Amino acid sequence: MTGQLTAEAAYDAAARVVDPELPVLTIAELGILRGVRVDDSGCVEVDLTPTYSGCPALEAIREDVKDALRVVGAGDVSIRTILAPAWSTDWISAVGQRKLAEAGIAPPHPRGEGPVSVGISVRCPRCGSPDTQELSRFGPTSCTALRTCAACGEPFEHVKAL
Amino acid sequence: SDQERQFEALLAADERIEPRDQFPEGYRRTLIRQIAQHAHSEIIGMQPEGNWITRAPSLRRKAILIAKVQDEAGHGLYLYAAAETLGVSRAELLDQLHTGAQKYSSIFNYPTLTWADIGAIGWLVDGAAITNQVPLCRCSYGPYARAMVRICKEESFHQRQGFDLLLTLSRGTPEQHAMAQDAVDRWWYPSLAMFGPPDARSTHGEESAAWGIKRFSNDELRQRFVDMTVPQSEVLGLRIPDPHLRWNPDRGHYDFTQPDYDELFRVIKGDGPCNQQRMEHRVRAHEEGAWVREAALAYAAKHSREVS
Amino acid sequence: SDQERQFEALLAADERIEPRDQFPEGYRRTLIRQIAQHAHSEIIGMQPEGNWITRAPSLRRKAILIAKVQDEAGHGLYLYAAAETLGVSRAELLDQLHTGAQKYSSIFNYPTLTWADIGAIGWLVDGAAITNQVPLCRCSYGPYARAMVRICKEESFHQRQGFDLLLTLSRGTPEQHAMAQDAVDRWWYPSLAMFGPPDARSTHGEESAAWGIKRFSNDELRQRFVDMTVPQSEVLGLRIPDPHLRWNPDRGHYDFTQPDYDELFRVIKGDGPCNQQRMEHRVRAHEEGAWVREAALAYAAKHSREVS
Amino acid sequence: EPPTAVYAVRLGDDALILAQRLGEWISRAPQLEEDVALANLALDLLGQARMLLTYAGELEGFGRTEDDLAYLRDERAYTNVHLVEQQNGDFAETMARLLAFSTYQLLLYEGLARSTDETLAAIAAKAVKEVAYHRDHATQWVVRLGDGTPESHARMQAGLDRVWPFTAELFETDPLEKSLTEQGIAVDRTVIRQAWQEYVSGVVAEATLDQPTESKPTETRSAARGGRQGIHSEAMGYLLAELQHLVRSHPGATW
Amino acid sequence: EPPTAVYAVRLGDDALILAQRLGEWISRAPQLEEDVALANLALDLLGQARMLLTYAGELEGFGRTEDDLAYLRDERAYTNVHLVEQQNGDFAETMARLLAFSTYQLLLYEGLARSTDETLAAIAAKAVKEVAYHRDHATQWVVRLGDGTPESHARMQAGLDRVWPFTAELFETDPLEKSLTEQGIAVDRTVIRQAWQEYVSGVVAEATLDQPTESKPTETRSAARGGRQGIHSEAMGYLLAELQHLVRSHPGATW
Repeated sequence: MTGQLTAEAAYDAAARVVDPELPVLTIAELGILRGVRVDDSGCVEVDLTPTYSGCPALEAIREDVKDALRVVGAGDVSIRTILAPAWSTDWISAVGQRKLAEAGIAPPHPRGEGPVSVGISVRCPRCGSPDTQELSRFGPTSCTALRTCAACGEPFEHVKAL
Repeated sequence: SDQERQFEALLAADERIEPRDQFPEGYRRTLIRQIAQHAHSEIIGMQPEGNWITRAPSLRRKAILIAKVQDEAGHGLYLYAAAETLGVSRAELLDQLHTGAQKYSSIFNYPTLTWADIGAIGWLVDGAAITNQVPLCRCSYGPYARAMVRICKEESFHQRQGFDLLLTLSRGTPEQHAMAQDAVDRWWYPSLAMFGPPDARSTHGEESAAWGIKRFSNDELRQRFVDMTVPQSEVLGLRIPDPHLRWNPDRGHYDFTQPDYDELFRVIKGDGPCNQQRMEHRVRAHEEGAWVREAALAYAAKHSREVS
Repeated sequence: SDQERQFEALLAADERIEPRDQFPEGYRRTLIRQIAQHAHSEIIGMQPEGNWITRAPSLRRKAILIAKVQDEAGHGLYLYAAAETLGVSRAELLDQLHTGAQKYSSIFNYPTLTWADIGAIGWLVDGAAITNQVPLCRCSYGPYARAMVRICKEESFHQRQGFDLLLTLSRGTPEQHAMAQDAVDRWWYPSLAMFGPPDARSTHGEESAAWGIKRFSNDELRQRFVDMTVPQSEVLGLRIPDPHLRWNPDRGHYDFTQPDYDELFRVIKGDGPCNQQRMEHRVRAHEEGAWVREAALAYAAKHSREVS
Repeated sequence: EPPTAVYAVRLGDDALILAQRLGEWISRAPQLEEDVALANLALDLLGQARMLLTYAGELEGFGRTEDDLAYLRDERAYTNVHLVEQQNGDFAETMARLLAFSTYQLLLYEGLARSTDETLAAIAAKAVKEVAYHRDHATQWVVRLGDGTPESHARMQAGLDRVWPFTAELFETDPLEKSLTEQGIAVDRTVIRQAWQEYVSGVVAEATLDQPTESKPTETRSAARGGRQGIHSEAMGYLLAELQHLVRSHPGATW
Repeated sequence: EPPTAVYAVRLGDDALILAQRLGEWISRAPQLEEDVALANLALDLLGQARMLLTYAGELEGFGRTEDDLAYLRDERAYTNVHLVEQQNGDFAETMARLLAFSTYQLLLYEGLARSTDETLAAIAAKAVKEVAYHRDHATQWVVRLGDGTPESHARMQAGLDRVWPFTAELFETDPLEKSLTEQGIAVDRTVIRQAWQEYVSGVVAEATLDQPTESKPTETRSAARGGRQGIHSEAMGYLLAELQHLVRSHPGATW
């Protein structure tokens, strides 16, 4: 082992893990990586929070985080699942928002009251037109809705404000 | 004509064709057929996997399976929307599916007999699908290419989960290991057949290649799949049911036994184990849902009048 | 009148009234009501027990259960035929059942939640039924009395099988024993309620007694059932869920807690756990079978014409 | 495993699974007489299954009882044909299946009653009389429904059409059965097909129905292939879940 | 058992069993969007069930996992309400149930998010947002179907009428929950009934439907009584057979 693993290095390694359901984002950009601690013996403890209660990707993420940390020299890695404060789309970082748009996925609006953000148009991530309509309020993954653009015809996903 | 030259120029430059561009009718028809078949495969594919949702043996696996089937429905929606950019409605495409005029992937005409089949589908069927689809991410038609980018990423996750399911079984009790091996035994050749008939017997190939829709031949993709899958089977500790499978250092590829293409053609023509069941299930869901769709339209019509 | 005197004389001599005898309209109505209710109870009673046919835990028990439910259908047939000797058709009686105008035994409005319930029904419910029915073997109406002789013999066999089922559970694993005890806990009071309201609150009693249809009061029969059942529970090793149950040497009977008659009346009025389910099940079977019965009639009509 | 045990399990599984399906009908029949009749049929088949599975267990010599075989095998170890595991459908479909199966079973048992295996011969001889009633019952209903009302005619035809593709599997043989046949133990399935076809065709004609054109004698539809090797349709798993759940929930218990 | 564990199992069982029922819909929905939506609902409920059952297992201290609780209890140990175990019926009935249940669950979780039990509070806070979507989805469909075509109106009314008698059980409490409520751990079910009634009545009115007259606040129909004590309807056993069969067939295996 080459020297002691620092908390920064451990965080950076964990932060690079991507979300398997929205693979354009890392778990740090998605806002579900809540903390990384390293003790004197090189054991790492990581706090993760699920995006939604039934998120079946969390187990895969846990495995990936463990692998990523072992690669950088961590000893035992333990992952804690933190429920509070609950994740919301507000936790997606500015970089994350930009990467979503670049990947053709409309980022979420800031979260308002109630489950449905009324009145704010969702812009087409491809042509920028605000003339888009909801095709399905539930998308392939639980945090997205499916929309189409009336201007360019593009179907696209929109991360719902949660 | 100018339009044709422009189209050819875009293709030659490896640029994307977009919905508002001009393109030949044959290109449009070929794309519609391919995207529709892909969309149909996603929604019919929900059935064999949905068959195990209520019976999944852990809550985690149940959640993974539901999420996967949800993805498939979502992919179906996404792909029908991509097809709609070519001027054909989802309702029309569903009609074509229900009357048998358009096909879906024959692989879904095999039954899921045990829980291990869910793993085998993830590992082998999704693996084959990805091998087929990755080149499509560079397909000449923009909306389809972009849809494939999203879909391939999710399929990779599914494949990984299928692999993980099988690995757990393979390393589990002797009964579980046997269950996993049995599933691989049954799904291996149908998965190889997913790449279509051998190039010598294939139709559609040349046009699709010229139009930048299909970039590799069936046999090339099949070989790529075998080369990728065999090492994974060793990690899994499961045997590929092919006595002639072996590494050929001269070719730099695995030699393998071809699937039974007569069986493939039989299944395509309708005589697979589940063809009738899958279509009946699909048509029943559609027909039993008719009153719901009508009600939604009636409600929308009423209330759009109120607003206007 | 002469007819009335003749009828009274037959009753007084404890002789059987036969279909071709003359008898008062009230006698006829009372008998129809009682036989119909009995017949309806047999066929509704098929449901809670039928609920476990596909899930019976050994092939022997499955066969016993199927045979028992078959007996019940057979008893139903037998009893409807007895009622028909009073000038009312089975179709009319079924209509009365389906519209709720005639009742069936309230006991069948409780669900069979576990396999042990099949045993409890055999032991307690059939036991109570036999206690009720044995005196009816001497009932004044000949066809009914003869039907009861046959039915009581088969019911005794069912009771013995129920007892045997419970005994096996009681002596089985701790989980099985608990399952048996739980079933007895749930079926004990509803079984006591099968004898109807206490004499003080009972209607119909006096007329039926005078006509030689009913020979013992509800409370007498209930006591007889308790006295018979308590020693059996000791053999079974199962506890009767009544803290006040004990032998009263002065009375020569067991003292026991009365069932909740308010609950009984609620269930009779329709608010039992399964009232709605039982009726829906029954009516659905009848309606879904309508085309079959019509076809049988149409065929018979066609071919009787051919013959004549 | 001894071939005769494998053979007995095949016959036993056919009877067991059809008994299970018929049992689902009870309290749901079109008329009370039919509740009695369907229960009777289920009971006969269950009785045959018990004798056959018990005998198979004895031949195996591993001490497996009829219940071990019925409740503690996984789906891939059941060797019944697809015909018997299909969902009941409506009454017409149930009767179409019963006609097909009981006609087959009667011919099979008639042959098996002359088996050199005395136990199989005795079981078959006893069952012949029961199954003759089954065939008679199915025949009457198929004729009545086919030649009844327009609705019943249409339903009967539809039921027959649905059931038909699953009948060819009844007559498929394999090396194991061929060898048993040569020893005089088993019945040659391919031989009884002719008599089956004649009887069923006669009933179909009397019922004013059309003979389904599908499925030549030599060709089994893929949808109904592999039952003897434990390849079943997706309906089978749900049937087994119901059948086995209680026993599986209490390992080692006796009932 | 610790009362909080009992309470968590009740909430977890409700979510688990409804997730199971919703899972049956997948690939059978009236349109593709709805397949996605129903899967999403099932997934959310399943996620809640997993967290609640895991927590209950921890509180018990016998080392039972979420899967031990979900797969290895007998029917009498499940404490869900009758509402969630009923068969799906048609799409209208499924939406009527979802409206009733999600409206209840939203109020419950909103209250529970302020629980003095931090884990329950965190689980609830997370679930509130999901369930708000469920209620919204159900509301939209009930209104659309109620105010759609004559057929959809009739079906929606029938669905509502069928579901209604099962709703009162949602608001039944008992000494265990009363005590937990006093400690600030549980939510007083009797209190949220008023808000539930108001919301549901509003939706029913907007959907041009009649409010079912049955079931006064103080009275639960016998058909829907006892779920918390493990008394279920006959539909429950079949649901559990399907849910558990595979796990029960392989004792001790991990999946």
